[in-house]
Amino acid sequence: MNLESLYQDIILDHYKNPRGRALLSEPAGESHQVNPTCGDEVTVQVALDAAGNVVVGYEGQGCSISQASASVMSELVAGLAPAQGDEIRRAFVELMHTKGAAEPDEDVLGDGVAFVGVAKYPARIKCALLPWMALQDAEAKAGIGSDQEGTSAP
Amino acid sequence: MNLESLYQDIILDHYKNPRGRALLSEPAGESHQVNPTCGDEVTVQVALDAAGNVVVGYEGQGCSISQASASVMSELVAGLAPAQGDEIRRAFVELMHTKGAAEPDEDVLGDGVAFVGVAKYPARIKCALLPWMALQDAEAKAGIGSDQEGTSAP
Amino acid sequence: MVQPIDVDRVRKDFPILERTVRDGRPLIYLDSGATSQKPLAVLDAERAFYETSNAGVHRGAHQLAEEATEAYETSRAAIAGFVGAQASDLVFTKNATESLNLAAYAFSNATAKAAHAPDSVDSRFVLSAGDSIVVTQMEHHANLVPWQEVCAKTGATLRWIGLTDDGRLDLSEIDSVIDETTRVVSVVQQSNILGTINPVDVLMARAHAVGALGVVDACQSIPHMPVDVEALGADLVAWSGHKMLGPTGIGLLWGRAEVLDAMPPFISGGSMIETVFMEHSTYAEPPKRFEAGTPMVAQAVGLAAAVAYLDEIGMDSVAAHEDELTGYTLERLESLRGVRIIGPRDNVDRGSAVSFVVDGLHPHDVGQFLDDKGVAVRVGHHCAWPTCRRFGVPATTRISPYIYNDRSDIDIAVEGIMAAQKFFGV
Amino acid sequence: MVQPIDVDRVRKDFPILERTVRDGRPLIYLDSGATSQKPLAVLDAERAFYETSNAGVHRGAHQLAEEATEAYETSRAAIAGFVGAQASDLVFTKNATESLNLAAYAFSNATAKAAHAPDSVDSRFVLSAGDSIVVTQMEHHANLVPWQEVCAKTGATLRWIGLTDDGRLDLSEIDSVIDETTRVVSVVQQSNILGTINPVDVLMARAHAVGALGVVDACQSIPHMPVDVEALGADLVAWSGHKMLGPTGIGLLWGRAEVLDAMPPFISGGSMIETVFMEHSTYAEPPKRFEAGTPMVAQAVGLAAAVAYLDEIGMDSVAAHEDELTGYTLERLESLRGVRIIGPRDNVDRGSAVSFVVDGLHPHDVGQFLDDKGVAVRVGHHCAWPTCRRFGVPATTRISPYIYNDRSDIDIAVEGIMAAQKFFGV
Ligand SMILES: Cc1ncc(COP(=O)(O)O)c(C=O)c1O
Ligand SMILES: Cc1ncc(COP(=O)(O)O)c(C=O)c1O
Repeated sequence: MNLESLYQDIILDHYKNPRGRALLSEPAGESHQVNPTCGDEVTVQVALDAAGNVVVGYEGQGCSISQASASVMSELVAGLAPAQGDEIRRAFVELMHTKGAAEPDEDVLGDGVAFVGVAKYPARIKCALLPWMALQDAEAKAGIGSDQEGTSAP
Repeated sequence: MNLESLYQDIILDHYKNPRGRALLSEPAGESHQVNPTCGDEVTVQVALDAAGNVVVGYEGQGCSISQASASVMSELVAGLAPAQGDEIRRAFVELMHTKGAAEPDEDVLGDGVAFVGVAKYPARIKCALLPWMALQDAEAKAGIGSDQEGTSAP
Repeated sequence: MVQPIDVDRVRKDFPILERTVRDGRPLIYLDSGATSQKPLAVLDAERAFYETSNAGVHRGAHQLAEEATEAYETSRAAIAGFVGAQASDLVFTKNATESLNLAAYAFSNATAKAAHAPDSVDSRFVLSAGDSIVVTQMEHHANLVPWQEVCAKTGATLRWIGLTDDGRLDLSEIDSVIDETTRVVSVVQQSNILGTINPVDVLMARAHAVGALGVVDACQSIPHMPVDVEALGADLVAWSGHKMLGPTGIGLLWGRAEVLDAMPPFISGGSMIETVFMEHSTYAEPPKRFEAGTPMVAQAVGLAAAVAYLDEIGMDSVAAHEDELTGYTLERLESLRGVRIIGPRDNVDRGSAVSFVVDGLHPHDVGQFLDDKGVAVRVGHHCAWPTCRRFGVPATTRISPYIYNDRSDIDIAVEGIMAAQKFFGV
Repeated sequence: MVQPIDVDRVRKDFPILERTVRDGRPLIYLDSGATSQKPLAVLDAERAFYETSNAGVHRGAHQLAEEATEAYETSRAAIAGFVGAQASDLVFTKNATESLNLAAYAFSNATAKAAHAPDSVDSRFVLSAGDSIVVTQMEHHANLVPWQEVCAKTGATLRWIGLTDDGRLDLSEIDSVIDETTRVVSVVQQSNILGTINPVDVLMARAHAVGALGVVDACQSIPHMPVDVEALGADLVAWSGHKMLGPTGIGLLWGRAEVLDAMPPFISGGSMIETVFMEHSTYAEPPKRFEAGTPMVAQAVGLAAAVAYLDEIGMDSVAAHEDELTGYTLERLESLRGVRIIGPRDNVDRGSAVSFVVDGLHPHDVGQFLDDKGVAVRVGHHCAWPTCRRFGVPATTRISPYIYNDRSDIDIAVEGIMAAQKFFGV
């Protein structure tokens, strides 16, 4: 059944046991994103640590895909230099536009590879992207990262 | 050819030689009607003479059908009691809704019978009715006639 | 005795219902609250219009233009007749949302014009600070946001009637919420999210008692039960064609003649005018005043075919069929562990849209499992976000059947819910 | 070298052109300026959508909803591509009239909101007494009346650029009419009554030079010649689908991203929101912000098929074909005694719509004789009443051909004119 490619165990695990789910005490930038279609919400906060690496906090409510995606995102980018995080974000966004046909690179995307099946369900792509859009927006607001292309989510 | 049933000689004659085409010096009621589709215009004025009969004046610009209809109208109702004029007006309106299948009563409609063919052309019915609507409206404004059903043209 | 609907026969008229989705599952369409499917008769009518009589309406003097005008106006008369109305009181729009905006803009436009020329508008539509507009807490965004916008433009205040826990209007609030300051009361007849059927007669009577105008959103009622718009007691009634077997791109606004007549134009341009000068224009009588530009002619023709189709079945039969199905749906859902119905649980004064949440599962995930079984339902806030908040849920899953659904469709939906519960271990 | 159009082949794609009118006369459709006919490809695309993928868009999580959303957005991209635009800058409306109203309401809505909350809107759209709005004397009512309405609501003044006797804009007036008080300049690219093609680049440049926004009515240009909306120099461009082989009930508004983004909503309700509370709402980004309610999905799909059809022919070929036909039409009409062309008589910067009057004959009567020969033309003021007044005529007869017409159609129209002259003895 198709659904197993959508709801991979990694996703269910992140959904049930979200990693690093908490807000920051002193965020440098914050973004609240909603999926107006279904009401899914996520707030992502960012700051830089002393070494110039990204610190991420988040909170949200929504479906398994959006919440697992937030958990995976925080795990992937926290502690990396902004440029490295950007690269992962781009790889994830790209993955979502492959219609499920891609073979994602686990070295880059880690648990994010589990979302490959989501790309087959256009209505769920937005769910998976929501936290990543919030990340991008929060970083832009904080003036973090080389990548300023979008200050508002699509 | 169909057009001969539309443009009967009587109509062409009234178009080329309009009867009683002039405005009144002291109208008791006046109505300016336009066909917003094509811009045809007609102004009809009414008053009562000493005997309580209708005096009609008119002016207009537009197609052969609307202008001939105004001429026929003025000829038919001028000098009649308002109630008689109403009756003719109703007969004319009815004729226009017969889709061209009626055998109009010449005793009532006089030259108006020539418009029977117009009823086959929905876009021209409005042209033929324009002066009659103006008459009805002008009479309503002047408080003439038993018939108050419509103060504005359809 | 109303005639029962022969669902198998009806389904044959809807080609889309023969298709499969996902891995070859037969399609079970339970999302008619969003939009209905279209019978062949509607598709054929639209196509026949394009293939034989397509032309500009109310404008040409050639035969095609005559035929197109006739088709358009005959359709108007048929649709008006379907809801017990006069053709001259029925305005075509693109959807119910435009219809409700047309109503709302009467107020903001009159208010703006009055500031420059007080005598140019009917004072019933002129608002100011201190005036109130009343809606309910179960409105579709289409009957909420336009009124928020009117308030933002005029300084009037938006008020609303709250809901009871079982998804009914809290009628005890009516007299306090609708008061002497109220200028318009706009309410939904049947909620698209809760399924509740509201006592619009009571609300309209109260509106009129305080001198307010009354508007009814009949989007979810007219497709599903016999409605006589003149009998609702409202001044304006809005609904859509696409939810009642008609094409996309056509909506309706019925208005009491006197009220329509008093309303300023909304969208302006060609066909809604009487005379036009560079400096100023005068406007046509309703309904033309509100139909600027080239209208949705083919869509009107298609919708006329849709109402003929519904008439053939009989709206009594439609209502009875859905009522029976609603009872069954409620019963089956209530028998499921961990499923909570959002909206009335008793099958009284309620329509066939049934919303629910499943403990531990987000509606998106429930919907995905139904989809996997071929069942199309809607998940989300159903454009009634404040209603979701009222019930403390981010979203719901909604089953909304129509004339082409039967009990077996509900059974498969229920299987899908159970499959989701099992998969997620809740 | 542009490919000539094979009119006989094209005609086969339009079933309506096979019919006869009146007493068995083959239909000669020369009223495409009002609305064009639709090729089978368009009818088939709409029907296929209804029969396979019809569902609410942007709302459901089921397969049908995904397919419908994909169909709708793919259509948007195709139509945007046809005019050299980004899909995200293209708004679907019901017709060009709504598109132009959307532009106009940005001003009246922003002005009304600013009175209550100045910071809630972009000041470029806030008008007051002393501000001016500029149009031309050859506007269709759709690009005139909405601006009159904006003036009535805001106190701004309407100004216009006059016309020369040969139906061109009097460009000598541009700098005086468009001045520092001007906040918006809205002009037609190709007049539907005169056929004139205006130098919109010059007008838009002048608008921007004084800090005004620029709007172009491209209703009669986009169907007939290659247009790159981004190259027009405008901020907003409006047109209709039904004049370019598409279904009724769909229009377009293209906007520069930055301008669309600054515009307040027009029609509000579902699908155009970001979040909704009872008290207030926030709005989605364009184009969604301007597409409240269930959209014209099937019509978008049909219009995408129409632009594919036009692309297949090639817009260069369309323009060349019409240019040739225009030259012929002008020549034939000018050779007739008592016929006066209203609009440019030289075939330079002019489209294929040719208006004329016949001495001693009212256009309605001329049209009737053409109709009797099977020729469909439009008679009247063509929703450009002030333009008629400018030329001292109550109405005109207009021949407006398209890809399915050729010289023989013009010949028969000319015969009809002569028959009318003979019959009325003029
Ligand atoms: C130049 C022009 N502008 C605007 C319009 C209005 O378009 P629509 O009727 O499709 O809204 C038309 C066509 O009627 C037109 O020719
Ligand atoms: C109750 C209700 N009101 C208004 C609307 C808006 O209708 P439309 O989207 O056709 O404009 C809907 C449907 O979406 C509805 O269910």
